[in-house]
Amino acid sequence: MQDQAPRQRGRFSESKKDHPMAGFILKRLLQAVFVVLAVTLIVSFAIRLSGDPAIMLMGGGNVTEQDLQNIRQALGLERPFFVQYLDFLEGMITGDFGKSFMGGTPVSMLIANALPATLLLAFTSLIVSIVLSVPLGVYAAVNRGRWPDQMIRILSLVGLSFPNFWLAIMMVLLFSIVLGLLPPSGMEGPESFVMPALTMAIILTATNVRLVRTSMLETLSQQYIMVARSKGLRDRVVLYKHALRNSAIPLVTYIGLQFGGLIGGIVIIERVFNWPGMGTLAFDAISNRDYPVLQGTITVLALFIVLINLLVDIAYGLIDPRIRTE
Amino acid sequence: MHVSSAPSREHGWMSDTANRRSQDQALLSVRSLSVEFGKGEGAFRAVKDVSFDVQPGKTLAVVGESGSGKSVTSLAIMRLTDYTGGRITGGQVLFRPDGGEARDLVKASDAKLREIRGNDIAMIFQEPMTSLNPVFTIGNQISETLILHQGLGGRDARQRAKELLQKVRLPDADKLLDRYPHQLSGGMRQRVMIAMALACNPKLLIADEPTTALDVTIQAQILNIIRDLQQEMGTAVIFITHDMGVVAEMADDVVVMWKGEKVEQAPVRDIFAAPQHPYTRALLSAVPRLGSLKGQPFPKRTPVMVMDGGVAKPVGETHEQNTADYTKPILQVDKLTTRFDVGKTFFGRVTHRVHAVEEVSFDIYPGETLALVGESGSGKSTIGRTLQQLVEPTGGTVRFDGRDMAAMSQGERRRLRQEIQYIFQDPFASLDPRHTVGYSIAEPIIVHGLINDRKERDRRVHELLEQVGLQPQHAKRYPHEFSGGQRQRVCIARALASNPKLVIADESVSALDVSIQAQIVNLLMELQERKRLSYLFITHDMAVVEKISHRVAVMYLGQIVELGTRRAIFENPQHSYTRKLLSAVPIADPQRERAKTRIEGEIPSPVRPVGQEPAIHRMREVEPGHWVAIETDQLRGAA
Amino acid sequence: AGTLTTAVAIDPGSWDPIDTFLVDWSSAANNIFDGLTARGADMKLKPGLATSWEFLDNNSRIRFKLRQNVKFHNGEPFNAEAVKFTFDRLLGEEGRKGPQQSNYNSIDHVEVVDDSTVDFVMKQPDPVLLTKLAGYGGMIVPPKYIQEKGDAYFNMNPVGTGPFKFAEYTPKVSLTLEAFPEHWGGAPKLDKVVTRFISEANTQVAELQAGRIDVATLIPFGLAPTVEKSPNLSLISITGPTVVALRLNTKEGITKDVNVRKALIMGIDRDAIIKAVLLGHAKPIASFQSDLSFGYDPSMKPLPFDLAKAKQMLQQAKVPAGAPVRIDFRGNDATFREVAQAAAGFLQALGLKPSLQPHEPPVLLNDIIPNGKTGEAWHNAWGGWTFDYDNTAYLMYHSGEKWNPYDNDPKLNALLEKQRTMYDVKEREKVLQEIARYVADQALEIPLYNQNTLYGVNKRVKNFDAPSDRRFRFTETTVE
Amino acid sequence: MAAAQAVSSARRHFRSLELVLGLLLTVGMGLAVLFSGILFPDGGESMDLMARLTPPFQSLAHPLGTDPLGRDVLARVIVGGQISLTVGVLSVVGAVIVGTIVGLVAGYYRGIAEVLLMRFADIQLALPFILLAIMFLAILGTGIDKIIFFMVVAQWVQYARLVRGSVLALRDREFILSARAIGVGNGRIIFTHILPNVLGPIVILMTLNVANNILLESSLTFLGLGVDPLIPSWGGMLADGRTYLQTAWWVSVFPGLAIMFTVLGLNLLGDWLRDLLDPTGQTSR
Ligand SMILES: Nc1ncnc2c1ncn2[C@@H]1O[C@H](COP(=O)(O)OP(=O)(O)OP(=O)(O)O)[C@@H](O)[C@H]1O
Ligand SMILES: Nc1ncnc2c1ncn2[C@@H]1O[C@H](COP(=O)(O)OP(=O)(O)OP(=O)(O)O)[C@@H](O)[C@H]1O
Ligand SMILES: [Mg+2]
Ligand SMILES: [Mg+2]
Repeated sequence: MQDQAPRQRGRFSESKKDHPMAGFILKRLLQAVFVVLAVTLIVSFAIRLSGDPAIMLMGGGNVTEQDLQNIRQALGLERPFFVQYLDFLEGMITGDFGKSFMGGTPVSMLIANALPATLLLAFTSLIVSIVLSVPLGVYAAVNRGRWPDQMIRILSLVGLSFPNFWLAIMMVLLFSIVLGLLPPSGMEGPESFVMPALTMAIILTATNVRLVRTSMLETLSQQYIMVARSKGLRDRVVLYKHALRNSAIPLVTYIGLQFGGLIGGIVIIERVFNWPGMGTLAFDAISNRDYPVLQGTITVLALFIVLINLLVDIAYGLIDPRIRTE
Repeated sequence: MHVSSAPSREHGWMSDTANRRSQDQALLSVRSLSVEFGKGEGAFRAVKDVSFDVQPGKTLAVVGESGSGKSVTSLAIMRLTDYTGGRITGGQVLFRPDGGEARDLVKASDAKLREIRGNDIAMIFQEPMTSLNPVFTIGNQISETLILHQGLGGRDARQRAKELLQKVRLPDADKLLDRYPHQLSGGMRQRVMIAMALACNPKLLIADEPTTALDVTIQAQILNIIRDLQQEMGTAVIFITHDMGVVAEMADDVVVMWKGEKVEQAPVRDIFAAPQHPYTRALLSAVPRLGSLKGQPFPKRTPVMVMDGGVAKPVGETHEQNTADYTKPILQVDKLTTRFDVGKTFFGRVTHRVHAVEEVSFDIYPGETLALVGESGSGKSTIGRTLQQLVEPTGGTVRFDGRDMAAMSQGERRRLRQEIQYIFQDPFASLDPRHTVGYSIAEPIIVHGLINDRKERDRRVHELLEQVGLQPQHAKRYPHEFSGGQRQRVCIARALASNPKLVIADESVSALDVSIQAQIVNLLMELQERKRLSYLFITHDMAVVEKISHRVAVMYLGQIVELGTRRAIFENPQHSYTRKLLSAVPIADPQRERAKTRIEGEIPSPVRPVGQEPAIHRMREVEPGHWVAIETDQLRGAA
Repeated sequence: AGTLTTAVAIDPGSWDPIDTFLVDWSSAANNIFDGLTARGADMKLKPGLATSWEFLDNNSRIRFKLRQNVKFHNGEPFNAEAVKFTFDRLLGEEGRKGPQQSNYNSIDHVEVVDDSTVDFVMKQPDPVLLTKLAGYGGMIVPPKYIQEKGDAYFNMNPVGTGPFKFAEYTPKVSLTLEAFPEHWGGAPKLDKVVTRFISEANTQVAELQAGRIDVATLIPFGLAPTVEKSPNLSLISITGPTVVALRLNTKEGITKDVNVRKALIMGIDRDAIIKAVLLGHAKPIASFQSDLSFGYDPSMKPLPFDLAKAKQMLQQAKVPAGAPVRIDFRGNDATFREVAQAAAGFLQALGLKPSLQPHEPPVLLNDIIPNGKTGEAWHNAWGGWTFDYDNTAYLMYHSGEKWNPYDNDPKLNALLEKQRTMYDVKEREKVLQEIARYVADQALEIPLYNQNTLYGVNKRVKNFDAPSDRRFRFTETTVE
Repeated sequence: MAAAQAVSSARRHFRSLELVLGLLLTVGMGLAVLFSGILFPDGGESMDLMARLTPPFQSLAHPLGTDPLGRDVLARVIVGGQISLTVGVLSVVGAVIVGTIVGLVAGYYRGIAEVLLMRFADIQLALPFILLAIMFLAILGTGIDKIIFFMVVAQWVQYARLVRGSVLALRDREFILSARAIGVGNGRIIFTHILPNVLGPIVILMTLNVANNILLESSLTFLGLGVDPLIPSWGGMLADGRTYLQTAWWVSVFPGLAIMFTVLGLNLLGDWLRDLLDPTGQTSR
């Protein structure tokens, strides 16, 4: 055993030299595991501080202490916190998050239903936001200081001034009730994506436009942009090939960071649009003190946030060869 | 003042008719070009009424001090000023690519301009490090032009790009195509830039200070390449520079610019032989000429011509710099070694080290200037930084005033930072942009508790400003409100604020215009005499070294390869590397035969896997105080 | 023929009758299951799966005659075994995990007499058992199906004897039921009933306006005019089971003094609140029950609004000006948020310093109320689903109960305990009325109003017999 | 010449639409909120159930109409600014102070502080903010102080990350190195050289977050976790007014506009302030 260890390490560093990315990804994966564990621990602990599901389950009616005791026992809540937590971890490894306190549906099934809905919504809105913010941001940067720039900047601030639920309700009023074009809620056809995705996208776009603009301004002042122009390239090529790719790094970083916030915002958007996603699931789970569902959803969400950030790091490499090859 | 109307302007130049004829044949005629930035009250004319012609296949050098409008003129030719917020407010840029009808680029449509840019007129910029887009491969960036202008397919473009890389003498062209800019050294990048610019066989190449940021040896290589290619393809070149040595080597004709105006134009020999405009004279007087102090035992201050309201006035005096006191060294460096850990494994084990400085030994005496020369990456700055305690040494001892630095207490080490001062290369970068220069100068006084009274301190700051030739009221300004030369003076004032004994000047004059450079060098020498300062003068510019130093140490790859008095090094260089450095320096004299020695190759990397220590050179003393490393194969192979 | 779509706020998660306490469960599942008894939209008790019942052995045994030829949706026959199985399950291990068991603890066990007769043997008298058998945990489930498929499967795929059978369930989205033509009460007129889960009121109303749901159940009063104004919708407002009061802290603060409590009642113009904030969709109450409730005393009148008198009483009680009155309430109840602000406005007029503390419901229910951490007053909305004052009064006023963190009144305790053992309906009613009067006399709470049940209904829905307790039964309903 | 430059640049700034608009909005809003006690001595609390939902622009008594309890919308919007701005500003100031100190230490000294910060940031990033808020407030109870405290807890990491990033970039800049070469100690370097240089991005993030936090208070009310509804706040009014959007738009639109103007004003001022903090005028706007 003892004389094996160094050899193994040697082999490892050998392979590391061949794939510098591998070590990096491994390190990030370890960090990811740590983060997800910490998140689940915090959430599991905090939710237990905030109320007893037994009373929630009894609906606050005609209950005796004995009834509560029975329920706690049936749910395994009388055990010490760490035993419950370890139990949860053990299940998690096999993908079994337990059963909902509310009705005993397996949490994994609830998540399997909700996750695609949320991811679909999150990615649609991200993509819509990118499609909106990149040309606007570039346009503002190119016209820096002139009125299109000022308009775009002021409009983006207006976009930041309304809470998402309010924006959502206004959209419903306009598109569903006044115009009768779109379904007010639910996830059915593609048309039901329009409003939720647009609402989130507007809010994301408001910040992204400014980001694109600033990083474009930075890039546009670089020498290589002048070089590209001196080659006779079209403006479009200069802006969208040479400049944008360089500006993409802060944008991609920010989008990675945004993802966590996006999930937070999704709780409210899902509620207004009655979107059967993870936000709804988690919110209801908190209201009901449905520990398994909350732990399950938060774990999966955290996993996704961490994963997205990992992807962002890898995307760096794709965008910027300086990171890839060093 | 309108020099162009003065009759003396015609001296040595063409008659009126000849002038017109040349205009008809000229590839490019710039006529009364003016460029403005900003609007209304804030408007600023960067180029005023500038006219000149470029003949096919010839090289026109544009010289002038920093900010005189050289770059703006060159950008305006291609109408690239449109993208920097500039406006062409008057004049014409007549371009005649195939001897036919001239086309005025000032009025050309965007589409027409795009056709010309990169195809008929190409440009090389000053900064090779930032001229290539970091996220695209070299191949992609060269092919782009070919695909755009010559309609080549992807594969043909790549083939052609490869040939171009070979043309600029880049080895392994095939592999290079798939590399990214950051994987190339500065010299290689600049050669890629040249390849890119020449891709479509342009009629006119505009090179805006293409070698200023490079080492002398690399500069020599690049200049050779441009010259050869120009001959081969018959390209006309506008060569922008402020280095008169380069002008002497490259140009057929010279345009001198000053404050946005053209003040003189003449064939290169005439400019050097009989400069007409006072500014040209001032410029030439400031150019350090290698070998000018031949046979003299001490460095010497000489007067510098300074422009004062349109006339050149000599400033300063001729004075021998016999200040060194060789009884007891102030600084003794013995086998100093500094390494940096780079590459680490997943578990944090170091795999590679940069051997920046390896067993370097030298002394500095009071009142003496020791110059440390060598190419980029040879470890010069690292020595300076180690002495200033900005970097931890890996081994060796440093004694200051007889005390071992390693044995010093925390407090003594802090005091040492008062006695040793460091002036950085880039004066702009080394001043905090958010504080007034007065604050920056006062800071060492404050932190070392030298003067506690506020008024007293302000007085001292004013005094320091005056010492370096600035005015007391400048204390309230911010760094960006100064010119480069002024900023460097501020940095010097700050270094002097704490009454140091030793000043480490790291490339402190390299970024400056020659005339400013000459003034700063004089200032440093003056201060040395007055305060008995010792200097460790770090630079790669051999001509300046000759002017300022008492002794010289030549560094190569982390080690000193030759150490001796100024005379010994310049008049009797022993080491092949020293000789190579000296021969690469462009000589500001068009009469002189151009150096025939071709310098190829790059300095090997100081990065080594752990365990593979570099061999330490043994030194031998060729004459008293003149030490030379015994050359190994490794070194000879590279040189 | 046709499909009717309703919306409720919450997905109960399981369709097993013993797992739930939610009204929203009942809104959907009342169509799937039958109880032994049933309650119509008029809230009157009537036969369900039992055709008749009689009390035996000094009320300690209840004998039910069961309906013949009734089948579960899966074809399994309904019989005495099924009843016994249902209650064994409810009262046994499986029932212990859910909230329903405690409602039926008065039953000792169920005995099968013959295939169509069962006896409930009682542990103790339970005057409201028959009402309880009409819903929730008492609904009859198929024994074979559950034994074969297991409880977990049953949660997601419920089978009962009701007029509609389970078709599809997507958690958090919807439940679809199909007509069960063999229902003993006759085939339903609709083909399908879809229940969607929409927790945000604005969204329910928007869906209603868009014609995508037919019946909306979550209508905060602020949105009622929106529904009323829509040409294709009608607003149904009927007396409901929910009563709302501000319960008072009798242990600490200014409300310790009964006169102060009375002054607070008189100082709040409840009629004005009903008229302006609730737009008339409520009735004033004198005790904490609706007029549908057993034990309601029509002769009891609420204390009148009298600002001057209230001020005077406060002065007499030496309540300093600006004395704090904190009201804890459920933060997510949009209607009450306004009511509370209005009430606070009146308290302010009395010279007091009211403050409102919103809570997340679990916190309020789990911690603030049971642990006596409330301010001077707290929000209590109570939907007595049995329509029996006992269900409210015992939990509210008996000492040691979770909902009664402060008061301990031996007289009240005695009265509450006494009525629980009485089977004589008239006598019991009298005791309940006495309790109500006593509570009013002690001013243990500020009775605010009996809130109407509001439905927003699309006009294409016909024969919709709106139940005040939201337990829908769509047998007769049709859509155009 | 420097003075002339400064004057001309100041004039340029003043001429800019943004500054004028920013000043107008922020100062106007600030003054109104500051003097709301004098303007509306009743604090917007007087209720008149009979005059509920009076439409705007119809009477002088209620120029912006009344809410469902017959309270004056104008008074409540002005008074409501106190809470909204307090929440927005205090939470941001708290987070900035904590985050900046941690970020400076982590970025400058590296080591364990940095590792801890980065992991902490990772964890907080992976916790959906709203869900955390719900849990946090469920445990601590609601209230303005708790909401502010929570926002500080939830947001300091943003500043810490930002500051750390800037410090890492600045650390090896030559002017920091040259300050060190002069003998300037660490504390002085951090506070006189690094801090002023990271202020620009902090100001921008701050102004964005003030807006964000005003809106967050609104979202919490929407979720039933807001503060005492008796104390008017823009967020609370906006959330409570949502049921009246079809019948009485003014109840939520005016507080919405108040938020919008404040956000606009603050951000425009923030942009301008960042330029002001940067004497070089280099940073791209
Ligand atoms: N984009 C711009 N906006 C405003 N002023 C500018 C701009 N570009 C250049 N200038 C000004 O125009 C003048 C001429 O600048 P230019 O770059 O041509 O000088 P140069 O002769 O090339 O100097 P150097 O040797 O330092 O490169 C300078 O005063 C400079 O400040
Ligand atoms: N902090 C550091 N970490 C790693 N490597 C370093 C570090 N500082 C310097 N080096 C490396 O050490 C070597 C010597 O650098 P140094 O800056 O001393 O060279 P130099 O002679 O001053 O060059 P130049 O003329 O370009 O300033 C170079 O290869 C450089 O990349
Ligand atoms: Mg230039
Ligand atoms: Mg250096």
